[in-house]
Amino acid sequence: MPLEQKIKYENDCDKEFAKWVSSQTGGENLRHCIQCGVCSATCPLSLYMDYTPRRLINLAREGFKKEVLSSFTIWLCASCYACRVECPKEIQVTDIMYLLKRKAIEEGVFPRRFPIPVLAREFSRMIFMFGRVNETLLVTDLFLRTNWFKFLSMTGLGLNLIRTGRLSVLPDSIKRRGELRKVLEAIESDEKKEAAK
Amino acid sequence: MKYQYFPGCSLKGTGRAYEESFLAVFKALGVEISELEDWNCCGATAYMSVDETKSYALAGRNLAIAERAAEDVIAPCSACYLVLNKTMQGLKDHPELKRKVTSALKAGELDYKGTAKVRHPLDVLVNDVGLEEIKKRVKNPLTGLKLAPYYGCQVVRPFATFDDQHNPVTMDKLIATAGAECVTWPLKTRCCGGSLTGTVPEAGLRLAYIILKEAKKRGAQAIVTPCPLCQFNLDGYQDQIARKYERIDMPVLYFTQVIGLAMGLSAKELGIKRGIISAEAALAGR
Amino acid sequence: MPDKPKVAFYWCASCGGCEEAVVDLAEDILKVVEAVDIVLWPVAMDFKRSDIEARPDKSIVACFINGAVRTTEQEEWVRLLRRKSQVVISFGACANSGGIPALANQSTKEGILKYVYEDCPGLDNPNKTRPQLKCEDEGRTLTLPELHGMVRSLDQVIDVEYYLPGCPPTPKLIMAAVLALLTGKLPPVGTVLSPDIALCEECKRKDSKPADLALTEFKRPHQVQIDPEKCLLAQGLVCMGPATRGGCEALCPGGNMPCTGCFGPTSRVKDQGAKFVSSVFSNIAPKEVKEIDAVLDGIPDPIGTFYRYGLSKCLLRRKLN
Amino acid sequence: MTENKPKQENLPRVGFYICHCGTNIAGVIDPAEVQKYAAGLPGVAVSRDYKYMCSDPGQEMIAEDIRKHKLERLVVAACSPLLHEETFRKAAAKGGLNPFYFQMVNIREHASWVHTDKKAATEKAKDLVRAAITRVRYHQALDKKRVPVDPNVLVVGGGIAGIHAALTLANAGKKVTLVEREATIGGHMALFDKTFPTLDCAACILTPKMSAVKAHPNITLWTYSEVEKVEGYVGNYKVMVKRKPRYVIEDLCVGCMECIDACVFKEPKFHDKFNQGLGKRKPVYIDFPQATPKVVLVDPETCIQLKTGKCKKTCADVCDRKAFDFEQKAEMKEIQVGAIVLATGFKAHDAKRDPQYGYGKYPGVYTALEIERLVNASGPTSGEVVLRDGRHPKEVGIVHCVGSRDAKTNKWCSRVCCMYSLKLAHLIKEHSGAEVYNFYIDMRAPGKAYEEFYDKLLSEGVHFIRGRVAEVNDWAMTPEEEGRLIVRVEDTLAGFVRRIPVDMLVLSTGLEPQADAQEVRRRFNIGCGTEGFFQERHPKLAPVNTFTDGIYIAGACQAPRDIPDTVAQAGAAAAEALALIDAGFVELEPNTSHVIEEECCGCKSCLPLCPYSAITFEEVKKKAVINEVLCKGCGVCAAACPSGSIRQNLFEDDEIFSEIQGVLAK
Amino acid sequence: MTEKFEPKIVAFFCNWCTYTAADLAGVSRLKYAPNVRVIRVMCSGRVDPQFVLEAFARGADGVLLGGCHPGDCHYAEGNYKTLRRMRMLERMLKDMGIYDGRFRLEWISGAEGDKVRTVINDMTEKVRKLGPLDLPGKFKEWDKEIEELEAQVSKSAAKEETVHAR
Repeated sequence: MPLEQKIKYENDCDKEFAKWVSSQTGGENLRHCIQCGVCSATCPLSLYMDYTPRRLINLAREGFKKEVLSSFTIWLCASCYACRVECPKEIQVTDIMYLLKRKAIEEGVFPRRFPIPVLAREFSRMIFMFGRVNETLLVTDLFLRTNWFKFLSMTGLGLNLIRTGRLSVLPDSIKRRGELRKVLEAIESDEKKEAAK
Repeated sequence: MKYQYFPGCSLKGTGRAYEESFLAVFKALGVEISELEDWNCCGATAYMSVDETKSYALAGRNLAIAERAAEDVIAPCSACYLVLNKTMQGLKDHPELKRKVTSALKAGELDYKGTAKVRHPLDVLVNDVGLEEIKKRVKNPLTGLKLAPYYGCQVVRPFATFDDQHNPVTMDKLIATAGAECVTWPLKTRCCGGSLTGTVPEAGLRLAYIILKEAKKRGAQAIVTPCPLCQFNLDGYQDQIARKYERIDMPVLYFTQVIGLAMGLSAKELGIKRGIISAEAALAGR
Repeated sequence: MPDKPKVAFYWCASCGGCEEAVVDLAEDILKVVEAVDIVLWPVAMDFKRSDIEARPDKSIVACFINGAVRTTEQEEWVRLLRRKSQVVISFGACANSGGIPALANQSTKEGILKYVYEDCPGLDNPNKTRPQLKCEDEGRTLTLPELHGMVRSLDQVIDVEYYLPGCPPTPKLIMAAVLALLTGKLPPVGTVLSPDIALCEECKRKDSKPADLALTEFKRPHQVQIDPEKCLLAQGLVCMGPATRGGCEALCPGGNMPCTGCFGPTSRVKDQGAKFVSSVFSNIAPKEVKEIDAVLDGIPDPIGTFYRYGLSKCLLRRKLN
Repeated sequence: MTENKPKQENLPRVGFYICHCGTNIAGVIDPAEVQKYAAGLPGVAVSRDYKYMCSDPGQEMIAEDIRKHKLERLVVAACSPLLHEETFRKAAAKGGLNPFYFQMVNIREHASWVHTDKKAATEKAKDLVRAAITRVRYHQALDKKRVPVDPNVLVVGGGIAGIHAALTLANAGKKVTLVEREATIGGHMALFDKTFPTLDCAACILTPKMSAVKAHPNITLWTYSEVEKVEGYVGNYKVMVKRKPRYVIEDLCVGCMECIDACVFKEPKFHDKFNQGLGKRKPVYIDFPQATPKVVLVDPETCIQLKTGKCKKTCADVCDRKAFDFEQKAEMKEIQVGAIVLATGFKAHDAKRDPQYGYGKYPGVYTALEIERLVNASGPTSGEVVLRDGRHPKEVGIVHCVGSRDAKTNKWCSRVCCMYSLKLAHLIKEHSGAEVYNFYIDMRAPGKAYEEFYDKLLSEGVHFIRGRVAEVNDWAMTPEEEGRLIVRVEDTLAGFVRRIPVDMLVLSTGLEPQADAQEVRRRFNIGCGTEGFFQERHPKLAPVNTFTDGIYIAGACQAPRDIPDTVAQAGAAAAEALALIDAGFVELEPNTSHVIEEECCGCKSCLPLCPYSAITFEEVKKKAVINEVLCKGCGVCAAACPSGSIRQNLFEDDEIFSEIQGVLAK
Repeated sequence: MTEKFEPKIVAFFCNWCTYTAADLAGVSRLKYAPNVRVIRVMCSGRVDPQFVLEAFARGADGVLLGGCHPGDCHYAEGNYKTLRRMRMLERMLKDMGIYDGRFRLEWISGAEGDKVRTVINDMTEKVRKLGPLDLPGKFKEWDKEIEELEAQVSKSAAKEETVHAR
């Protein structure tokens, strides 16, 4: 194993990023963290994470943007909210994970091995089109875009679903698709306006 | 008693049996259910990772439509239940967000006030209908059946007020009312893996496996759940779990199916056969 | 008879009751008439404004003005009389504090005109005609006085030396005032010519007032059989006596009706309504907001109740629009 | 009164002073500008600004100016009047001015410290100064009343704080009544085996003090008693104490305990509160052998005689002093005291409020207080560390911060848990030889010899894992975990999550206000902080005083604290009470109300408003009269007199109206 | 008006609770809007409704009254007397056209320094939104109709003017 230098210099961190996180919806209590680790201990997925949630919170608060956005941690969060319920300082850890995911997608820095950003994007595309989601199409689409092999491994499940009549092939749709699009577009234009400011 | 019903995408897809049994049980209890007009996807967890404001608006549209009627909204899917409640709470706590979302909804001629009340069927059954009322209609008590109540995460965390977040008991009570025996175990609210079973199976499958294994160890003949994703993960991935860990063969039922059976509704009405792991042996063998 | 002091009586926005009060002096009025020379008394005698204008300034010894100031004409008259008089006595509740007319300060001038000439039920005015301030008729110009934006007490328009309180002032107080004027035994300028102590002092029901009212509801006089002996507040009736200057000898309580406050507050109080509220509502029984509100609901018109004779003198002066 | 009313041309001469308070005020408000502004206001004869007005030179300057410039009124703009009003009143008096011709303007706490906009803060200061200068013209010369102080003291609570305060006061020759709710004094300390960090035995240091209380000629000890009502004011409190029935005549019982042996219940079978339910007791019992007073009592809930009246009463038969009295009733006692020390202690956090730790669900989970009894040589197991099922634990976990530093329960750090957890770790290891794991968030050992104690524990091989435990349950993942309690925690120093199986789990529960703290503080008319502990007058400068003069607080009723600090505070509270008593009198603020007789119409509106019954009705003159000794100066009657015939000194209508006008005049 | 409207709020604070809480806010260096002018009273029960009206009449845009929480009065029950009177006063103010939170009664204990900040900031913002009340200005405006004639009168006959007290 090659030797790796672990020291960090202050210019490795981005204080603005830390400020940004704590200014976001859900990020308000970020700075209250006392590093007790109850989030990590209660997290059913922390065992797979490169940084435990506690460490991620500290990295975010210190502004280690690169480490935070490229971490596995945010993509492994299953949104079970256990951390949020246990946190003694009422930090909304799950919401922080969400906002970091959004930032990572926006900046395109997420680790390639996780198809979650693709799933999320496909999901939102489908909603924009139909207003509803067809799980089957979503999953098929996802695997076709990311991992052919995995798709094959899933065929057994697919057959089972067909057998039990739980597989829909046709996309379901809402009636007033235009109404929903107007709403979503209104937000986009609102955001553009704000960005222009 | 009258409620609006927000099915969400799962109950129209892989969670079809949940819808079937939910509607059948409520009908049998004399509760009137009307499907929310032109509802759209709640956004689930995925949309939140893409665009926060839009995900609030997406849920907001449903709430705005729901507000047109006076009845409470029942959202049986845990994710829908959480997202709709989270949206209400978020819009209440963050005025700027609310401004953005309401004005966007206005563009679609929708009026959001924040007056809807989103409930879970567990809450409605225990607190509105009442266990006594259900007990009266139990014709076929499931005596001798050992069931593991499995709530999953998003029904109780973090917004539910109708049950304890650490040790929820509403479903335990319903199981007992149905005449079955309730397995006590500490994994009632542990995550099933959520969407990770699909996206990161090496992590997701382990979570599902842990739950199945512990339920079996504690002598459960079936797991009972109020969540379509939990049901899907625990039921659908057992083949893959068998390949990776061991075979468990644990049927996973919806709590509505369990009550329905006790009330004497037919297995067909309740979609019992839609389980990938058949529950027939467990149900017959008791 | 050149040396008799000249005295004037005038009325503004009033009901005429104050004039009645003067007449109520009965035979005493003759003594007054004998002692003074009345130069103006519109209700009883025929004088013209030009008569007064023709008089030298300060030639009238005392001028008694009743009624509030509501119109431009009244304003002109009181300014004229001020100029011509040595002493002006604000006579009665309307002059002192606006009286009943001042309750109009809860409405706007436009609101009043609109209601009276357009919206009032039973009105036959399809063209919504309103009186004009000026109009030409057969070559003549007719004018009407203009309504002011609000009703004012006399001392809000001109300076006043003394006040006779009451709706109307009692003959006894009037006589005492006249005698004081005639004998020159005048108190300091600004005095209200009535005892500076609240009405309970004179009320026959005083002894029946319990120490702790602990009221749980308020009633209006028509809703109850009033006990003629017992303190009216103790019977749940809004009796303004404790917050009202004495001097009337508790006429209303004596007539089995609660005091409505026409004598105004004592000299120590700036705002009679507010002070009465402070006193009576401290002494109601409930502690919870809901229950308190239920008690307050017994008083459907607080302004009309606590400022029945004094809205012009409320610290806020009128309703804001 | 009119001679003091300033006529426009003949205003009293006002001296105005503004304090910089270093940069505390001057950093935000421009004192020079305010000073110049005040100089231009009508009646102001002298206007100055100065670095520290409260300093000796500052006060001297005021006194000097009063003499030199014949000042008739004084206004000082500085900090809160609650802090320095007295200081400047004295300065006024020194200059020969009646101290009540003074008005203070709060521009520090209410302006410079809370605003950032310098211009706006300076404008606010000007408004407040103008109001005070307008107001002070209406001030009257007043005198303070002196009231003698009753030299007796009441101490409420017989824990170590109450015991120490009572002994200190009694040793100084004061008569003390010590009231304790439980049947014995000793409080929480009596439950402990050893005390940190010295590990000296709690009983050995506490019981001599308990006996000293009982034996002291100046102390009246009332246990099993509660304060029901408190009336009066500083130096003159009247207190009602309820003495609950013990069904045993205290003066007759000698504590031989033969009645306990003789009880018809042959075996103890009832919940033993003193032993945290780990042991059992009979209906007739004594909490522990050293209980003080050493008098048995009968529990009416379980005693057959008291419940049904049909018992053989073998207990009473065996008592040769005929001390039993099953007819005993609660007794009300009234005492007069000058000062009160409240030492009502704390309540341990209820571990059931944190269901993730399984207390009440898994028998292997204990609270710290239970372990205190378990490791105690005189406890239910005589000090043997044994589980509820009789097994001896091989691995023991101690969870810190249960009910502390947690927004869901108590936000505060309970201050003693780290240290007592170390002590319990040591004692458990010593008594059982088990491996002990301490799960802590931060180790707090800031007392004398505390860090050294931590060192000692480290060297004893106790495990310290830095992390808040997420959950404890019986879900086994490996064969080794089967049948044990699994602690899931992030070892934050290692950076990963660990599962640690233990046999016994100790929850180091935090300290909370007593369940009835709110009722008690209302009874004594003192305040509580938001967390529910009694509020001290000043966090640093008056830590044992309260906002009610003559009432002092000591120990954990004010905030969590350990024994050394509690004892120190109890001594401080006793010293404050002594200072009050030995002064012999108190001066009362003259802000009382009075009725102007010739203006009063006798409407009685004011009578029911006074909570102190200071207003009476004079039946001959038919006027209200205020007894100024009883009046506490709230001014409710002055506000409510419908004819304006009641005046409140220092808060007259004229004064307040002029202040309103002054604040708003521009 | 180009300048941002800065409301003037007069506050009456009980010495034992809200005044102490405001001191605590100071000691804790909490920052809040500089629009409130505090008048100290010993008990909220000393506050006569006349004071509230006077404050509005003299130009306050809002009036805040701070007392001890129900059950916590330093003088046993003074705050209940306040509550009762002020409930009535609120109705009267509404009838006179002053509402929407220009008058506010808050219970703030001595420990609630933070509540002082929140309440003051909140009230300042709400009153700012309402705009100026400016009764002194309105009084002047209303009296314009009688000033005209007064001016005329004094022009025509302004010789020997005697000063009369009102």
